[in-house]
Amino acid sequence: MLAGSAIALLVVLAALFGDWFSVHALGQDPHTLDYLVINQPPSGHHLLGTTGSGEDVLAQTIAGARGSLVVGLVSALISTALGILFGVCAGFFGGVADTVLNFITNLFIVMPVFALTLIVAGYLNNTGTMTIALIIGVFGWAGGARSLRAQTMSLRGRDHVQAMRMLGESRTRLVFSEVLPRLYPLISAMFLHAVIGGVLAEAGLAFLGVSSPNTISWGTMIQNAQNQNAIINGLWWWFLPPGFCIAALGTATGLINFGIDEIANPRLGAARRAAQQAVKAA
Amino acid sequence: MTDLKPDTETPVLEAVAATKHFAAGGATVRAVEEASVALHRGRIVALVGESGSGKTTVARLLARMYPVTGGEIRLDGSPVGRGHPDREYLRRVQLIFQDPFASLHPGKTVLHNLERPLRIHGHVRDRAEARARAAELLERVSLLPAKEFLDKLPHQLSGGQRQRVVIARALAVRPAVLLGDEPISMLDVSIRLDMLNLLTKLRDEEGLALLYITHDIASARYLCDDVQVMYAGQMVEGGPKEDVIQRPAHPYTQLLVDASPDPARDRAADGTADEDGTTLGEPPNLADPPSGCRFRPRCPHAMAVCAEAFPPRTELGGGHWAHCWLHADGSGVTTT
Amino acid sequence: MSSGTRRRAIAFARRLRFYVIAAWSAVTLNFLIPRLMPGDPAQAVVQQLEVKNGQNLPPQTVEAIRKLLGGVHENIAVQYWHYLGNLFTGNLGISTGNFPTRVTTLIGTALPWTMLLMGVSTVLAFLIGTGIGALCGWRPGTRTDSVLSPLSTFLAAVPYFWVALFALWLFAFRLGWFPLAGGHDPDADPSSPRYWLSVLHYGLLPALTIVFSSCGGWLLGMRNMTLTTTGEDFVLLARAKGLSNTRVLFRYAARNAMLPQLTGFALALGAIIAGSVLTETVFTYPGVGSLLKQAIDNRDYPLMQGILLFTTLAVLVANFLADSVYVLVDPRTRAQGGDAS
Amino acid sequence: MSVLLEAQGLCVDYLGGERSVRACAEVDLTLRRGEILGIAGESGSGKSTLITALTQLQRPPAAITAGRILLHRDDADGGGTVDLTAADEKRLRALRWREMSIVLQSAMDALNPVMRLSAQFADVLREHRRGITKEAVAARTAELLGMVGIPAERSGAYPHEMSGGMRQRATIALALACDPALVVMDEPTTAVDVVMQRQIMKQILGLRRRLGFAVVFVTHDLSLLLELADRIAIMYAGRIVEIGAARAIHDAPQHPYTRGLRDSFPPLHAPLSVLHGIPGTPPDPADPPPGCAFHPRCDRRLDACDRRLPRLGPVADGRGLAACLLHEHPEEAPVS
Amino acid sequence: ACGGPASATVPRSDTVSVLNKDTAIVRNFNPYSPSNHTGPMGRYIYEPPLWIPRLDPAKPQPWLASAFSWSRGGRELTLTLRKGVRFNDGSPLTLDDFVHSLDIPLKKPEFNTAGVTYTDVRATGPDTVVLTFDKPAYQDLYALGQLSVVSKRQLAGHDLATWNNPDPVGTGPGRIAAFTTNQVRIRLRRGYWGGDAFPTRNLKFPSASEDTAKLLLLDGDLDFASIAWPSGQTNFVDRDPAQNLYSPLPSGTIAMIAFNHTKAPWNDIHVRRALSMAIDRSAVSRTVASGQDPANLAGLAPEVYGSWLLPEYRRSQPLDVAGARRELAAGGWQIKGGNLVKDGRTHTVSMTSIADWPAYRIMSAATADQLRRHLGLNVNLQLQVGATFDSHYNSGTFDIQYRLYSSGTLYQFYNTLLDGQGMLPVGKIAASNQMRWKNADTDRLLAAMRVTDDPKLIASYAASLQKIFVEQLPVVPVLWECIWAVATRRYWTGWPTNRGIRHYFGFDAAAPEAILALKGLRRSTT
Ligand SMILES: Nc1ncnc2c1ncn2[C@@H]1O[C@H](COP(=O)(O)OP(=O)(O)OP(=O)(O)O)[C@@H](O)[C@H]1O
Ligand SMILES: Nc1ncnc2c1ncn2[C@@H]1O[C@H](COP(=O)(O)OP(=O)(O)OP(=O)(O)O)[C@@H](O)[C@H]1O
Ligand SMILES: [Mg+2]
Ligand SMILES: [Mg+2]
Repeated sequence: MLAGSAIALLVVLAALFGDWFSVHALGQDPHTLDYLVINQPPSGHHLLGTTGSGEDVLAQTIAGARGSLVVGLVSALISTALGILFGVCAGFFGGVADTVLNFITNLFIVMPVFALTLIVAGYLNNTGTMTIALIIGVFGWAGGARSLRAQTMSLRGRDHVQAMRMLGESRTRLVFSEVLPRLYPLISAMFLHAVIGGVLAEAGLAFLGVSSPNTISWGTMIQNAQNQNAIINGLWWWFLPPGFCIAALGTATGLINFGIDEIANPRLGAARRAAQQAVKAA
Repeated sequence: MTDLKPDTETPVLEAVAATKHFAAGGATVRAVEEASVALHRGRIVALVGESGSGKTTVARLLARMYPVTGGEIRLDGSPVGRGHPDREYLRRVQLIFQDPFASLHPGKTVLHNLERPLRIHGHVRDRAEARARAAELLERVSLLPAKEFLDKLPHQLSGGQRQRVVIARALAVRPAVLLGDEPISMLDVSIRLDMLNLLTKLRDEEGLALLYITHDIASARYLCDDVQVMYAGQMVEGGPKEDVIQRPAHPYTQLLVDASPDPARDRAADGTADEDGTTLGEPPNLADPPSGCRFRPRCPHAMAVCAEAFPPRTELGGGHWAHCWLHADGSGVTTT
Repeated sequence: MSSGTRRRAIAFARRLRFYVIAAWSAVTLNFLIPRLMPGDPAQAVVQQLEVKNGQNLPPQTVEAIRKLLGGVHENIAVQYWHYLGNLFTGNLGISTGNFPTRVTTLIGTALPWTMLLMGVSTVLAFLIGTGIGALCGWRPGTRTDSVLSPLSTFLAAVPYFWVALFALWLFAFRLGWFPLAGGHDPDADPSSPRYWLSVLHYGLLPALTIVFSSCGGWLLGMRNMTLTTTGEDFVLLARAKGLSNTRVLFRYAARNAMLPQLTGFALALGAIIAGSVLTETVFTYPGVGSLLKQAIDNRDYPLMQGILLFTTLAVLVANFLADSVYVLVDPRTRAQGGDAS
Repeated sequence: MSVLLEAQGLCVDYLGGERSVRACAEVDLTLRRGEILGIAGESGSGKSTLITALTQLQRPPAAITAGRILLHRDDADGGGTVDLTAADEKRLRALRWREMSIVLQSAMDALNPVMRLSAQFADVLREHRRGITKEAVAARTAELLGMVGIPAERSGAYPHEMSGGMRQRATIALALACDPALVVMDEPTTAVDVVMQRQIMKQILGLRRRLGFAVVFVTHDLSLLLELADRIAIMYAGRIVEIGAARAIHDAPQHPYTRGLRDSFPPLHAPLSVLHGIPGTPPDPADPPPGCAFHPRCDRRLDACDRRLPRLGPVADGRGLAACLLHEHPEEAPVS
Repeated sequence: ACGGPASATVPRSDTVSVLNKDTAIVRNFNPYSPSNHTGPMGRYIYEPPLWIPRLDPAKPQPWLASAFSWSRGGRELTLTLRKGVRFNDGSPLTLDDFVHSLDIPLKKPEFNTAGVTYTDVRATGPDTVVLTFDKPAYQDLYALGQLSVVSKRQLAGHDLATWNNPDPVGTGPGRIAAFTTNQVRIRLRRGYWGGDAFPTRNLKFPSASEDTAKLLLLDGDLDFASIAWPSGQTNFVDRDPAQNLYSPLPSGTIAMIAFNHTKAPWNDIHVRRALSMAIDRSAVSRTVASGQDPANLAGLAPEVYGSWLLPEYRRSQPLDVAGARRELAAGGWQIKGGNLVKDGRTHTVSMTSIADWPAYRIMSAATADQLRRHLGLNVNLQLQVGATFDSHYNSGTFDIQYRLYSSGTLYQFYNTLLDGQGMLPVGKIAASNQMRWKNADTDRLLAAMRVTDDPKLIASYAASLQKIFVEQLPVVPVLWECIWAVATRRYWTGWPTNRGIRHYFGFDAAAPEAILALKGLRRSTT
């Protein structure tokens, strides 16, 4: 979990201060084309080499953190918000609201999300980062909503919620102060999952040619590298870093999720610790 | 202990022939059938019965967590509406849940738990006052030193302490009636008595009307003034506790009392029935209950009439009553 | 007993009702989405022709082509009505990108390939992932587990096409173990054994990449479920009974841990078509994914719609089957009658 | 009667790096054939831990860190003594269910929810009687279910299709499938009603009489044990603080904790008086008080109690064993 | 009909393997399909009446029509049907077939995918057909190079709107030998009217994405592909210079900056000139690294329009920063904060480019970078997906676009780009003059060019149009856009290169061209 948080933090830092860092510490602007150094392998000047149009790969990778993370975060925010809206409302209010919301949720679960995302994103004018994030988010909330609904339904019946209700607490306050806080582990796990899901979806869309062409993200980097045959031409320094970054971010969120899982489901944690003990003892 | 006659004043809270049916997957669960119970100021009524007999449902009907299917709930003698209870109602009637571990939000401090009801019902104006009031409440439930407990989280408290917080929280709204749904069954054996003593204290000092729901007849006898016995959604017997427990009139009450462990029971005397491999059968399925008296299929005294109708209430004297055809002729015989 | 049967019938009817409404909603959504999108398929076709000819087409030709490719001038309600009518007769229209080929023909040729490749590899990934996951969850902390579990987290996070591209380069190009593109040896006669062997050979690398990147997810899910289940009392009791480890694992722990996995599996099976775009693009595989990509590139509405519809219905059917199978596997759902979801 | 099982200096820890918890400390127990040994104690006192350790079913992070468990086998089974703590998995598997079986607290959780009852019986019968025919399995299953009063035709049911009491009885029947010499039961009646509890207790007593197995019966309900067990061990904070015949525990408890526990159960028929249970709360097993773990709650505490750990030893009048300084230095005992 | 088993026995060394860029191919050879995805191999099967050579589109050549002549002032065209032509099903090509083929676009305008403009078809003799036009149509011959001549007998009874024509019958040398979704095999028949001099009779078209095609080329599975390969020289040719060949072929297409002439500052010639002068085209060319050279001043590729091109326009615009600044000053423009300012009004520069093709991404980025470097202009570069990009172009809702432009004949080159007659207002979808260029001289010259077939007059109009183009700069040509030839000489040599191109080959080549190119191949001796 610690390692995961560290990696995630690094990515967030890169997203926040990456531009400044690239320009001032590395002396490289991710957007600058350098006609004289095209397809250069890593060197002292370009630590991770250059791309087919002479951009600094390291600076691009750092800048890509922002592009990818923005898509990941925004889409995750949207899908989590929708998930909460649909899942928690359906679970908490029950009745007709539940029937309707749950039906919509199930409908979205059976819709081919990636294909739809691809189609819609491919069609919208000017697929900016935000548009892509929006589409990914709008089509990706249903799974989360389903589990939130189940959890909320179980929480709604819990004694502490009923007890606060019996004290005269209003329904809104019950949702926000009794139910939601207990869903945080689930929600944060969902959110992290959605972040990496968004990053991966963005990369997949970019690979299929649907991307926000004006921003640098790890997805567009891979796409550019692929378009310009980085692998065939042996430009590993161009192809590998963005993929690794995505994988690292994914692993990081996975590890953080492990941690959250262990908090939410102590048995997993106990088993892990026991296993460590056993390994140590052996 | 006070010895007010139940009939001399209007009950604070009363269920009159309350009936509750649940719809569950196409079937109707007849959870409670024409159950009546009256709670009086300064008296404790115990409701005992097997699991699934409808005790919790009665308590929740009284708390208006869901509406009655039939009959009515009366507060201070006047019938209440069917919708969600308003704050006024909740200020008078409070419910305490069985599991103190589950009825406190794990992330909220004791203070928060006490402050909310104080605020909701407008008993305090500001934080400082809330804190002072909360401390007072903790003192009333003997959580001492009160100040130290205010900022603790539930997991820092033992089960008994948590249940005290739960009771204090209910008291914060200044109710007239406390409905305790098995309030001690999740607690450690050694601290249960303290809890019962606390409830007694509240009854005596604050004149609360209390409903005490339990499986455990012995604790009911220890705590309450009156006992009512439920079976499969029906009230089968009730009255002053010693009358009911020492001289049970209904065969089910007899079974219950016999089955309850008693440290003083002579083991050798019991041994004769050991070999008995047969069973009494199961409590009925409430989705499809037997006609008439629902105890009939398990009753050693079952008669033809038992299948025909639910027996009427027979007064056995001294406030002791039963619903059983054995007594319906008014003879008041106790069959043992 | 009769009340039980009735309950089950009611539950079944409820479930069926959900699927019917869901199918209708999906059909409608499929109708609407392309129409809500900006752009016009005829315009794209005309443009291509004009570039090819190096001159403008006469206006009456443009108009006629527009009409031919599903006139957009009709009122949307009329279009919807036609669309529904056509659906019932199994007519999904004519692909504009491959005019005048029927959409059903296109899907029909592509579908077996996708089913074969994606179906086999999804099932394989599920079996392998779930199997190893059960072992890892059964003996957490062993070397296998401490290597495989973090590795699966990593695998689940690696962009699939990135791995696939790399695998294509390494195994097919550098090492020459696998062909570079296609679904079968194009020079083999479809009735010959050589052809069928080549289908295997061509499918192997794409299948392996899918298994490689998707079994991690199954593994983690199963591992955690097994871990949780292993803590259950009935597993303890099974151990106390002196049953052999494998028996406890398979009959008690894994069998129960499997249940949530099954739902996921159904969804995955249904999502096969939608998920095939990336794979088939990387490996130039002649399946529905490639077709969808082509449809999008050509703004081929009827084809797109057809594929979406197919995909959605596939998920629905898979879910329905999963629901029904779930009822067989988990006796508890039988009593409750099951929820629609 | 001959000795069946001995635990000597048994320690069970929940490993957790720096914060290991000793849930059972230096437990010495002797169980004779055919005897019912009750173990009573509050929640968290280590009862379940002990019982799983005795049957070698402890799950990580629990580990036996000291002591031995000796199982003396009947001559009919080949005789000899096995140290269970040293036996490997294969050896243990051969002993499981044939020598010792277990009944867990919640039958709902203890039965595999996706297997029919008959399959769960068949599983164990096949495992321990290689080559048994299908018919024999069915017959034996019917016989076993019959013993606990479940009709044979219910054997095709899934666990969720049966009531709680039925499930609990089925697990008892299951425990008897291979005629074990020892059945350990972890609160087998806590989840069922008093009526059902009484019935199950009767069946256990009856079956024990017929089949002669020994029982270790764990519960927090001392009043129940007093009626059921031959001897009773009282656990507090992972240690056995007193062992004696059931009568002796009831009539003359030697350890202050035992006395407190006994007085925590209000009587059902005897005259009522105000009872107080035991003040305070059980200790945190991760951070037990020094000396005798009970001293913070003890009303007969001696000066040395917070320093010296009392050993389990015979009490003055020879009526069992107790671990209390009062008995190590009877002369210092304050008059109670 | 697909003659399966035989094909399997053809050795690789006797097959010409050419990339098919369609990754999901459909057995659809309907020659009237408006779709671009009707089996590209149709060009070995269907042939047009005339051949419009890509390298000199102004000089149509006889093909299935062995001769053609104008009458009635360009309102009537007489075609003479070639004798002795047989369809690949053995039946002879009759005048009836010929007329039928020419008549279909008239009867069914939706199948006029070639864009013919005649209004009547009439057989006037045993082997002559007369096409009638409304107005002088000297410049409309191009469409006759796009038309397929079909067998009336084969088409009979089929609805062209639903029929896939899986086994096409045409006059070309090819016949479908095997068809799978991965590959099409063509077998060249004997008895083709154009002669039997093919180096092999076996062609195959495996389908693959461009990325995979590169691997296939490196592996030698493909002989030829028409794909751009940035740094193809180092990464392909240099691996095996003896065998590998990468050549950008001239195509007459330019990559250019298009301006919206309805908007300031783009309607100011000084601004356009300044931009043109501030671009170091060779630097941009180096960045693309796929072999595209700087375009000349006229934007007319000498290989294609060489006979018209004025010698003084053969050079390309050099980088001239000082000149650019002078132009801006002359127009009263200043650059402040990266924007163009005149009379206190600030104009930001936003350029859009197409996102679909990676090379355009790079080119436009490099071009924008040039303007930034040399003029300090902050170019806000936006990439748009093709459909969006084009729809903005067509409706005139753009500022400047970096795009490619190609056209057939010289007349079409100017007519499509600049014809101001019937110019549509901004917001309406235009099929030509999308930049909304309004210039009376241009319109007059184009009108005059349309109605004459006098080569001298045409040459003078062409010179005047070039002059306008170079001096007024309605667009700024940047680089040549090419047709790419990637080939290996493992089995075959004689591929078209930019040094010795005679005929185009491959995916994008038109029908007669591909057949002629095939004839130019020789078996490799290595
Ligand atoms: N919301 C509900 N929907 C359907 N059936 C219900 C519901 N609540 C309770 N029941 C049924 O009503 C009957 C009475 O339940 P209730 O909880 O009142 O019993 P109880 O006496 O409190 O039992 P316990 O001692 O186990 O708490 C049971 O059969 C139960 O299954
Ligand atoms: N997995 C665990 N990890 C750490 N400590 C544990 C674990 N399980 C139990 N313990 C601790 O060990 C002690 C003994 O637990 P055990 O379950 O044996 O008690 P018990 O007497 O059976 O209680 P109950 O009556 O509640 O079942 C408890 O204090 C508990 O906190
Ligand atoms: Mg209850
Ligand atoms: Mg326990």
